[in-house]
Amino acid sequence: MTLPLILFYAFGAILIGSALAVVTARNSVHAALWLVLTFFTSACIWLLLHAEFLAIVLVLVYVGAVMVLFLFVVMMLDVKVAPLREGFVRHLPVGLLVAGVMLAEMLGLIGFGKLNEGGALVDAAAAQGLSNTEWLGRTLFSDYILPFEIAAVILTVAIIAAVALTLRHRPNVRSQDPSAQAAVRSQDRIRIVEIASANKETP
Amino acid sequence: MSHHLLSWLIWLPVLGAVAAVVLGHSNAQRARWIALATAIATFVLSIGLYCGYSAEAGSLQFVEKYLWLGVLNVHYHLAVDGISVALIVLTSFTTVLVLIGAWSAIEEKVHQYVACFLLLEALMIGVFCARDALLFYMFFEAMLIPMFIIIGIWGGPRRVYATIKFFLYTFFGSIFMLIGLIYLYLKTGSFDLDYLARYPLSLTEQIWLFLSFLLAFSVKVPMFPVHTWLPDAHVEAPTGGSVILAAIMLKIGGYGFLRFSLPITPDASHELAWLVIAMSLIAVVYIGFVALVQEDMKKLIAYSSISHMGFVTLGAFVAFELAREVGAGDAARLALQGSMVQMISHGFISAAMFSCVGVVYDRMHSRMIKDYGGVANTMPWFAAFMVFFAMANSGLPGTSGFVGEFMVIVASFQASPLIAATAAITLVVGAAYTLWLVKRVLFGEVANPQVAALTDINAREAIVLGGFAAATLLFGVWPAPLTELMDASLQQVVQQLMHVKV
Amino acid sequence: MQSMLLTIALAPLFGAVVAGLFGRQIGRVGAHTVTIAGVALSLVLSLVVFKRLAFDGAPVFNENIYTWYQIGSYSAHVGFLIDRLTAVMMVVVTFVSLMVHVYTIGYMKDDPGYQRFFSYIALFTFSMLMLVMSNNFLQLFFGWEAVGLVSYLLIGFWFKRPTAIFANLKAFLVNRVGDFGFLLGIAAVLMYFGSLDYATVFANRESIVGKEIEIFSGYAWAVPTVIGILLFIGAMGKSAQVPLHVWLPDSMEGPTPISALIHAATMVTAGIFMVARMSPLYELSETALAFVVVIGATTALFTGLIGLVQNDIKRVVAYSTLSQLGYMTVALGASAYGAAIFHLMTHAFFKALLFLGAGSVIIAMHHEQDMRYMGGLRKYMPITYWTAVLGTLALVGTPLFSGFYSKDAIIEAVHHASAQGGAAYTYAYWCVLLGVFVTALYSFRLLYMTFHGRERFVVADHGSDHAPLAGSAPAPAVSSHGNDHHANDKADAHDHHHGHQPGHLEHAPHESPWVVTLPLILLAIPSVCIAWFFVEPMLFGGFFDGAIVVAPAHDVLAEMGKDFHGVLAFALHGIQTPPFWFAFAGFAVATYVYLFNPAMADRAARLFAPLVRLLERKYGFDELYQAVFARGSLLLGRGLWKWGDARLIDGWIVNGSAALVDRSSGILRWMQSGYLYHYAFAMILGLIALLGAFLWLK
Amino acid sequence: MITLGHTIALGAILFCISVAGIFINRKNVITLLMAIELMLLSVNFNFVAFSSFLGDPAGQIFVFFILTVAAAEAAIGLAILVVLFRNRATINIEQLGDLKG
Repeated sequence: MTLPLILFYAFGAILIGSALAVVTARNSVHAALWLVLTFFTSACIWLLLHAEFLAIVLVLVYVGAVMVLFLFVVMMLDVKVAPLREGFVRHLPVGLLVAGVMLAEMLGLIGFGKLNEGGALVDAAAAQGLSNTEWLGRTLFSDYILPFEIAAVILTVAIIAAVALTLRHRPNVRSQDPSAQAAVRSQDRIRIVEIASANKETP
Repeated sequence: MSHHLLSWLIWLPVLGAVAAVVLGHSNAQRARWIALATAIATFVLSIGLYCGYSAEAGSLQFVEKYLWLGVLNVHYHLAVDGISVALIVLTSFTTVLVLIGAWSAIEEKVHQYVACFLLLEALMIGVFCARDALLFYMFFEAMLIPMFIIIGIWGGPRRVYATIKFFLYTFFGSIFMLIGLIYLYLKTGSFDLDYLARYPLSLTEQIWLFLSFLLAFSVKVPMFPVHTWLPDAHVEAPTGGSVILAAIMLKIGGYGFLRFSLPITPDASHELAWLVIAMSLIAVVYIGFVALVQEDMKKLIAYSSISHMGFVTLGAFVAFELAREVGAGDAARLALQGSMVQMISHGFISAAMFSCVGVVYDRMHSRMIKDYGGVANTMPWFAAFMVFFAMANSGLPGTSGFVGEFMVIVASFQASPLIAATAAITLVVGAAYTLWLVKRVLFGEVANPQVAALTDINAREAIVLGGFAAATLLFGVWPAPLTELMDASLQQVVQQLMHVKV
Repeated sequence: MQSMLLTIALAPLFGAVVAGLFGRQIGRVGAHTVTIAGVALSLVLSLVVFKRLAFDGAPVFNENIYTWYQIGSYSAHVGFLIDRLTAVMMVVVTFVSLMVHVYTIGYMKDDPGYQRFFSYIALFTFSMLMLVMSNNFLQLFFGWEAVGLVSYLLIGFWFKRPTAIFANLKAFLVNRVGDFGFLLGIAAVLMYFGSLDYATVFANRESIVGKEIEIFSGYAWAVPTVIGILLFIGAMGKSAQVPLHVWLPDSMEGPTPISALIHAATMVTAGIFMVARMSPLYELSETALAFVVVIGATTALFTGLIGLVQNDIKRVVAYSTLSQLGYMTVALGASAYGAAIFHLMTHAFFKALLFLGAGSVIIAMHHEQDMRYMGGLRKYMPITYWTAVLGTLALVGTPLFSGFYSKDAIIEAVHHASAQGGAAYTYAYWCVLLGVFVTALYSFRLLYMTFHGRERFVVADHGSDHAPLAGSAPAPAVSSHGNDHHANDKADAHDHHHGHQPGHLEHAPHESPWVVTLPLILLAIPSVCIAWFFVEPMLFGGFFDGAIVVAPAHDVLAEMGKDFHGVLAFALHGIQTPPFWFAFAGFAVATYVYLFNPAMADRAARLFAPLVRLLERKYGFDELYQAVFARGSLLLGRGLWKWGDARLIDGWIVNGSAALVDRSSGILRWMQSGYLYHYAFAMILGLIALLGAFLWLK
Repeated sequence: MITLGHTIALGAILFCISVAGIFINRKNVITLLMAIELMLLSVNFNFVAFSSFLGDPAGQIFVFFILTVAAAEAAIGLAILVVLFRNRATINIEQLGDLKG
């Protein structure tokens, strides 16, 4: 029982517990917060697996950005939770059954008795005298340069798409139109209207 | 120009169609004139083709060949022989008359209507010129689109059912042909019809290919068990659509047999000739009886078309029995001539019959026979035309309707008297349904006030019916120009079908 | 010669086209002038041709005008073969046609379709000339069908009358049944001779002797027999032989000039002409000849019997025509082709005469055709009466009249043939012999009922003087034939007769105008005396040598020729033979029953009631055909349509496959619930299954 | 010592939890999205584990891409969710059946 294994079991327990809390939380905000914990714990486990770069990225991207986004949306939307919780109990047995069967099968495939067997960690980066980040970076910018660029495009598209989706023009909201302001001419500013004198009209 | 005459024949109507759509968008009358001018110009070109074609050789002429899709070895390969020339002239002639006939019958979206007909004309001419199997197939399939639109937009109340049935039926058949062509390409590496005609194939291969062609073309002709789209399509189609459908599109089935089944799979055709002959005879007799009891004029004529097209396929396949079993090469030629003449003649006659129905339909807005009666009282000239075409339809000598039937019956007698006798039943049944129609529609006392209010045909309708009548009479009294035009080419077809490829 | 022949054929066509297309412009006078001029020109030129061939010994003309088609070794042409047989036919056709044209001026003078009518009959003349002048089978078939077409148009000339348009459809279809056989016959000829030209075919006729053809496998037929019978089926249709005779009586719906021209004198004899023309082929097959003779004999006797019970004046003549056509056919069957053509010629004259006479009576009676409302017309219309008497005498075969020579020759020929041939010829002999009696009986019955006896019509002007004579003739309220009372529904021209009672006339009958009587007189002359000049050459003198071929073994006419000693002697000999006495018996019975003792007719009718009913129903042929063929085809058609097309193909296969797709996609669509969790569930189930598969594989 | 079995078993457990979460939270789109994120995490777990134990950078590279795409997916999914809520005032999946024929 080495320290990493102890840590692994500890983090694993937290991971499973927080994951369970995510799917069973009554409140979406709580669920999101439990999810933050899940991700954070995962990052820790990945550190144990010598995947330092990804662990940091997970914390930065997920915990820092995505989960904040989640929380933001959850809080922005005034969701009534009660109707969404309907059927929770009703679907619980099926969910558990399916999940149980699947878990049994997966573990069966892995092999129940072989969990402790197998080789040790291979620290390929260290073997080459590189840090994990450098090791990944070399591969990423050589063999995977095209996918990397495509991923960048995807992100850009996602940003534009998200903006385009949520952008809306409200007809009643006044807003500035700088180009109209710049193009204005004097005769547009003032209009002289002759108003017939009331006195003349009266006989 | 003469180097590219065939391309002109195909692309001129396309240009006309574009012009009609663009320029005639806001002005229906202008669209009509553009279309008519294009059609007449095409007709003049086709006459030029007829004059420029030297019939004695019977070879392929006016050849144009350019590589089109290099990957698949597909060529834009056009050429004509006597058979094609005859059908091209028929096509351009009929299109002119159809456009004249539709002058005032169609009021909505006229520019699109006439453009459809010009496109259809272009595609049909393309089918008759194409010497590359894939090019043929493209034209063959593309033809469905304008017709689909014509029936679907300007058709009768059940047009949706009719168009879908028409489309799916035809498409169902031709997809098998595509499979056959793909197989041939994989095997031979070419789509060239002449090359394919020479390429040796085993009997099993030929039989499968033959069946795939048979499916495509028998639907188009249509032959007996796959004919039911035709009555529906005809009934729902506008008059012009019916005319083109009956006059030319059906011919493409028969033409396909002559271009694909006979030369490419001669041994399978011979092997399975009995099947096609049986189907043809069933078409002739069975459909004849069915036509007898129709209550809708267009349906009756549609069934009569099927029955008459039975002679085309009968003639084409009885030729195998004659050439290979009986050893009567000249009789086979006679049978093929009969089937070709029947195609051309049926083009005129069925077109005229549908035009006749169109004439009264424009006035009465009914196609039901029971709504008519005594039309001859109020429309004597129309009655004269209709009786004439009815006689032609029942195969009266002196009209072109007789020539083809005569040749086929006489030739098939040599193969088997029973075949000839069965086919000859049409003499009685064909006359029965046609003349009974005439009796119920034209003769008798004026049946109702609507009939009493009918006015006789105007000059425009007289031109249409007169044009068809002149052609019917000309080839009835003197078929020699037609037979001479095609004779040498058919002689080559006979040689092809005698050629054992196995 | 060729241009003359072309003129003969095309002059009537020109008249027809002009009168048909420009009828309105040229008017009535123009229409009849142009057509009569055309036919008259044809007649004159035909006479010239006849004279050249018959008297000047000109050679047979056989040339093609143009090529119809040329396919390999097969070719078809339009051409003329002019020999004496053709020349006789041309003269008969153009002469009778001219008479009918002239007569029509009077008969149709009030009809609105005047120009149309002239156009049709001129077109008919053209078609008939093309038929007889043809030098090949194809053109023969062209003329054959073209005369059928004109016959169709003319029977239905009054196209408003339901009976007329029924009759013309029936006529065309029955003829088509005949043409069915004819066309196959032509096909067989082409198959065995490789040519359609008469000359080639006849020259090689020996080549088919002994050949056999298997129509159904296992049953071989002699080729000459097959060809003969197939061609004869065509003749049976055109010449109205039992059982394809049913159209001819109905064709009387057409205007009377047509009945005379087409349905008595010319078109119906096309079949006879054709068989005579094909004599080289028929001579090759005894079986075919026996078939011909049996059909002819049956027609001759049994259709004559029907004539006995008819009351419509035209129908009596029509049945008489059927019967006489039967005689001609018998002559053909007995290989006495000359006699058949001879009888065809004399019959054309006297039967046209009788028809036109009947038409004259009908004009006088204001389109009343029922003989029961006639009687005593003799004194009103003497010319019609006397010409009718001459026609009748010729028809029944009174010695010295032309009909005697032709008919006696036929009977004699059959008698000779029966001596050599089998039972068929004996049967034919008795049929024709009895037929003579029947002919005389109905002919004189017609004559007496129409022209003699008491007047059974009422003239409106002095109706009280002529009270209807109850009892003298049954006056049924409803006709059993459905054709007796068309006076009421004739064409527009006769509208003023509406409401007119049968047998009630507005004016006293009077003699017809000269355009009607002149043709009667002109036809009466050859009816009486044509035979004096032609009996010897046509029957025994080898007039038709080259045109008609008779096998020596069958040559009954030559046999008879040995006993021929001149026209008078033939007549004197005729008095001693049974036919004359049979005819005389018929005359005597008719005279007694219908002239002196009319009540006797009723008694006889009651006595033989079942027989009379059988005859009145025409042996039930019409009903049979109506029920079996007409209704049968409709039922068959409807069955095939509703069951085959609508239900089996469209219902099950076409729409059925569509419905199958529709239904199966309906089921699949149920799986496409649109709920995300259903899909997710399905995916997860799939995942579980996949894992399970891995486990199992492991 | 941490073995490969340990880590992929943990991934499997995580996956099953997320599957169960999808089942029991079938009405709440937000929770569903979270469950999907969990599921992605479990996949990432496996990738990282195999990469680390086999010494192959490809697994970790893939995780990198998955994270990218998942971020994009989360952004767009949430954007859609926002639009959806704005238009329909609900995120209850049972009421979002318009595409059902």
